[in-house]
Amino acid sequence: MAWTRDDMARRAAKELRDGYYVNLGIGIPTLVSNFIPPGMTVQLQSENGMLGMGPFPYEGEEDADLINAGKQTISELPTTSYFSSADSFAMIRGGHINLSILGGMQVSETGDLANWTVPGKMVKGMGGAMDLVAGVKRVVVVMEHNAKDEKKVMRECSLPLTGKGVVSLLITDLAVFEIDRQHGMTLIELATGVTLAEIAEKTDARYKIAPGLAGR
Amino acid sequence: MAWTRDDMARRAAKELRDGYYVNLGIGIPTLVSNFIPPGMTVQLQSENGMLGMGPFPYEGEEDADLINAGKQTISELPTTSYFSSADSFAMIRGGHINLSILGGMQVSETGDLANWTVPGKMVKGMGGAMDLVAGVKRVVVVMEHNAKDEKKVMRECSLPLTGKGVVSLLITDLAVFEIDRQHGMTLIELATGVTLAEIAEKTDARYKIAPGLAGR
Amino acid sequence: MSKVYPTAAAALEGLLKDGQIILSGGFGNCGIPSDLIEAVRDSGVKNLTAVSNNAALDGTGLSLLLETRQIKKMISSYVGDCRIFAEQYMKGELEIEFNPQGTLAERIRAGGAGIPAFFTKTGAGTLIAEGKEERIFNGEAYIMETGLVGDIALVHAWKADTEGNLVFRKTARNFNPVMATAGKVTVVEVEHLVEAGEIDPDHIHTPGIYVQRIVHVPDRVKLIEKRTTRPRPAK
Amino acid sequence: MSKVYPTAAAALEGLLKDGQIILSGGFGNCGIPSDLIEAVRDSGVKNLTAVSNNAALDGTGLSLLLETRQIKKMISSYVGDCRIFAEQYMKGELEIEFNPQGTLAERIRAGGAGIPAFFTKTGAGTLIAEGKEERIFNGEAYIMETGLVGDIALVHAWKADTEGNLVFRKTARNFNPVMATAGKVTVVEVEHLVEAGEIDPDHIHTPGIYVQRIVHVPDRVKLIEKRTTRPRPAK
Repeated sequence: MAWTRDDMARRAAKELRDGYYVNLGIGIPTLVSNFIPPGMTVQLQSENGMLGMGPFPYEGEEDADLINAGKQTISELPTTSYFSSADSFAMIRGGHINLSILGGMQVSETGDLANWTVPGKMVKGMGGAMDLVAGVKRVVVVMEHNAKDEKKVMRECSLPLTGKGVVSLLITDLAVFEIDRQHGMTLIELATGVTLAEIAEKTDARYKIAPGLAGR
Repeated sequence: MAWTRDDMARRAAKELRDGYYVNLGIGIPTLVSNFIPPGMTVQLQSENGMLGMGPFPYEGEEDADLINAGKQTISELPTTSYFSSADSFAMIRGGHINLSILGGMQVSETGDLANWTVPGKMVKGMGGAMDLVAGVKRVVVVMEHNAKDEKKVMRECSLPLTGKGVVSLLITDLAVFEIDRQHGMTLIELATGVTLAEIAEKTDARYKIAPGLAGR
Repeated sequence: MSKVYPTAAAALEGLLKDGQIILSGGFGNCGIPSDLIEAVRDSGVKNLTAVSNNAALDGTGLSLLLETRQIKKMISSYVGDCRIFAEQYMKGELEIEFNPQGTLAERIRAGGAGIPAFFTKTGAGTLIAEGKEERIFNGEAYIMETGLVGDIALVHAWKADTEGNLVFRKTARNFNPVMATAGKVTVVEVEHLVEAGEIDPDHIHTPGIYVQRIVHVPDRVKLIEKRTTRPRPAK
Repeated sequence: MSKVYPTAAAALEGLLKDGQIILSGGFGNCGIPSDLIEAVRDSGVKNLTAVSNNAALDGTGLSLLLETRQIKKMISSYVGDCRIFAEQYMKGELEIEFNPQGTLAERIRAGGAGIPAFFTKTGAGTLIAEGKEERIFNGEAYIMETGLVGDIALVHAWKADTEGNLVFRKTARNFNPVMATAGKVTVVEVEHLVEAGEIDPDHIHTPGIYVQRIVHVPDRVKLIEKRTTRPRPAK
C-alpha cells in the first residue's frame, strides 16, 4: 500500500514548524499547503518575488500581475510583501528560508539531487531549483520511489545534478529517509504495509535502518 | 589674484551638464550647487541614500530623518527618491553617477588622489570617498594649490591614497589641470593674473601646457 | 531634457544596433515590456543576445523576436513554456546559456552595481560549475560568477514620474528593477505616467537615475498564462 | 508566535553573549536603534564587535557602549564625530577596522545574501587593498572583499506590522535594511506598529522574514547633529 500524493504531502507537512518561511516546488510539494496544521503560521515564499503567498483567487479576481513561480494566478494575504528577483534570491541564497520542499528525479545516499534535466530530452532550464537547494537551510524532496522499473534512490545520481549534498529528508510513496552528510542515509519510516524487503529491492542507495523499524 | 572659494565652485559648475546626476563632497564642492546654470537640471546624490537633494530646510522645518552625507539637515524636491546605503553605493560603484566633485589633500600627475588621512593624526575614516572616486565616471577635485609652503599637486602623492588614477580634472585656486591616464596632466586654465611661472614654482607634478596658454 | 517619448519606437530610436545585448524584465508573461519588444521587432535589428528569465509564451514577449530570428543567443533560467524556442534550439539555430535563476538575477545586480565577479554556492558540483573557478569558504564549495551588463535594458513598470522614478506592481516587479540598473541605456514602458513629485519618495522602487527613456503605454492588455481559481464559498 | 516584545530589554533577552558581532543600522545620529543600544548597554554584555557606519555623537548611539567599554572592536567607515571613540582608539583600547562606506554596505549585503566574497574597484591601489587578493577584470584592478554577518542586527524602522514587514522613513533608511538581512537574529525598534495587512505590500522595504523580534518605541526624541536651515523668503 504505497502512499498517495496526498499522503506524501501530509507527511511532508510534518516538517513544518510554527513561524517557518517555506518555499514549495511544483507538483506534490504544492499540495503541502493543504496540510498546514491549524493554528500553525507558515509563510510561503514564491521565488518570483513574494512572501505570504495566498491561495488561488476567486473566479473573476485573477490578476495578471499576481502569479506564483509556476505562473499560476494566486492571491494576497495580510502578511504579503513583494520584492525583486534579486532580493528574492538574496533571501534564498542567504539561508533565510527555513524549508524547501521540492520534487525530484533522483536522490543519492549522500543527498545529491537531480531534478532539472534528462540528457537527450529538450532542456527546459533549472529555473530557481539550483538556488533553492544550495541556499535553503533544510531541503525535503518528495518523489515516487521508482519510475516504472527504474530506481531513483541511488548510490550516485546518473542524471545531471541540481545540487550536491543538499537533501536532508527524502519522502517517497514507500518510505522516508533522513540524509546526513556525515552519517549517510537512514530509513526512518515505512508507508503502511510496505516491508523492509520491498524497500531493499527497490532502492539502489545504501542506507541504515532506524532502530524502531528493524524486523518489519 | 588667486580664485576665491566661490570662484573655484563657479569653475567646477562648468563641468555640469543638463540631466547629470552629481555627488558633491563637503566644503567647496558643496558650494557648486549655488552655481548651477539657470535652465539646467542636475540631480544631486547624497550617498547616505537620497537622489534629488534639496536645499537646507526653512527654519522650523528641520527633520531628523532627512540629512545629507555631511549630517546636515536638508529638504526634499519633487524628484527626490530614497534608498538604502547598499543601493546607494551600488549606484555609485556601478558608474551611474555622472560626476563627483570632491575636495583633496594631494593630487598626482597620474590622477591619484589623497584626501582621507594624514599619518600621525587621528584617523577619522574614509567614509564614502574611496567608493566615489572608484565608481563615478568623472571625478573633479577642487582644492587649494598649496598648503602653506607645502606642495599639493604632486608627481606622486606622499599621503595614503583614496584612489589610484581616478581624478579627471583638478581645479585649484590658481589653475585648472586636465588629467588623462594615458597622456598625463595638462594645464588648461589659469586664474586671473596668475602666471605660468607661478604655477611652475608651486607645482611638483609634471604637466603639459595647453596651446592657448603658452607664453602667459 | 525630457525623458518621456511619444511611442515605443521613438523611445528606442537611435539606440538599437545589430549584435547588442538586450536585457528584458518579466517573469513568464508577467511584467514583460511588451510594447518595447514589439518595437525592437519592428526595428529589424538582429543577432541579438537576449537576457531574460524566460522567453514568454509563443506569440508574446521575446518569443516575437525568436519568430523573426532576431535573437542568436539567450541567457535564461527556464524556457520550458515556449514552443518556438524549443524548435530553434533543437535545430541548433539558437544558442542558449542557462543560468540558475538566482545566479542570473545576481549577475545582473552585480553588473549594475559595478561588481565584476562574486562567489555563490548555487551550482557548485553541477554542470553549471564547469569551467568556473571553484573556491572553498568556511568548508563549503562556491563557484565564481561574473557580473552581466546590457547595451539596452527594456523594463515594464506600473507607474513612473517624469523624472523616471519607478514603481512596480505585485509580482510584475520580478526582474524589472535589476534589469533597469544594468542597461547602458534603460528604456521603460509604464502603465501610469505622473509628474515628478506625485510619487511618495519612500515608495519608489527604482530611482530615476537608472531610467533614460520612458514611454506611456496605458492600454495594454496583460496576458495570464495559467488562470487558476478557487470557487467562492457558498453564502 | 508573536514577534512583538513589550520592551527593548525583553526583545533582546536570551540573545546577548560576550564576544558577539553586533550590526547596527543608522548613519550619524539618523535612524539609529537608540532604545535597543541602551538595552545592550544595560545588559552589561562585553567584548563586542560593533559593525556600524559611525559611532554616532558622544552620549548617543553606539558611543554609549564605548563609554562603558563594552566594545572591543568596531568596523566602520567614518568615526570622526565621536570624541570618546578617538580617545579610546588613540590609547589603543579600541580596535578599529575601517571599510570604505560602500564596501561596508556591500559586505553586509553579501553576508545577508549568501555571497562569501565579491570583487570591487573601491580601494584598489590603496592601503585598503593590503593583504587582499587583487585581480584584473577588463584591464582594471579590483580587490576581493568578503561577506559579513552578525550574531545580532539592531535596526530602527519607522513602521512595522506584526509580521515584521518594515518601512523606513527618508534618509533614516540608510544601513538599516541591509543590517536586517545580515543578523542571525534581527531585532527592530519601530516608531509605529500596525497589524499585518495595514501596509501596502508594494511599499514594504524589508520583508518580515528578516525580522525576528520587534519592540514599539513610539516616544523617542530624534536628535539632529547639524541643524542647518535657510531663511524664509520675505512675503
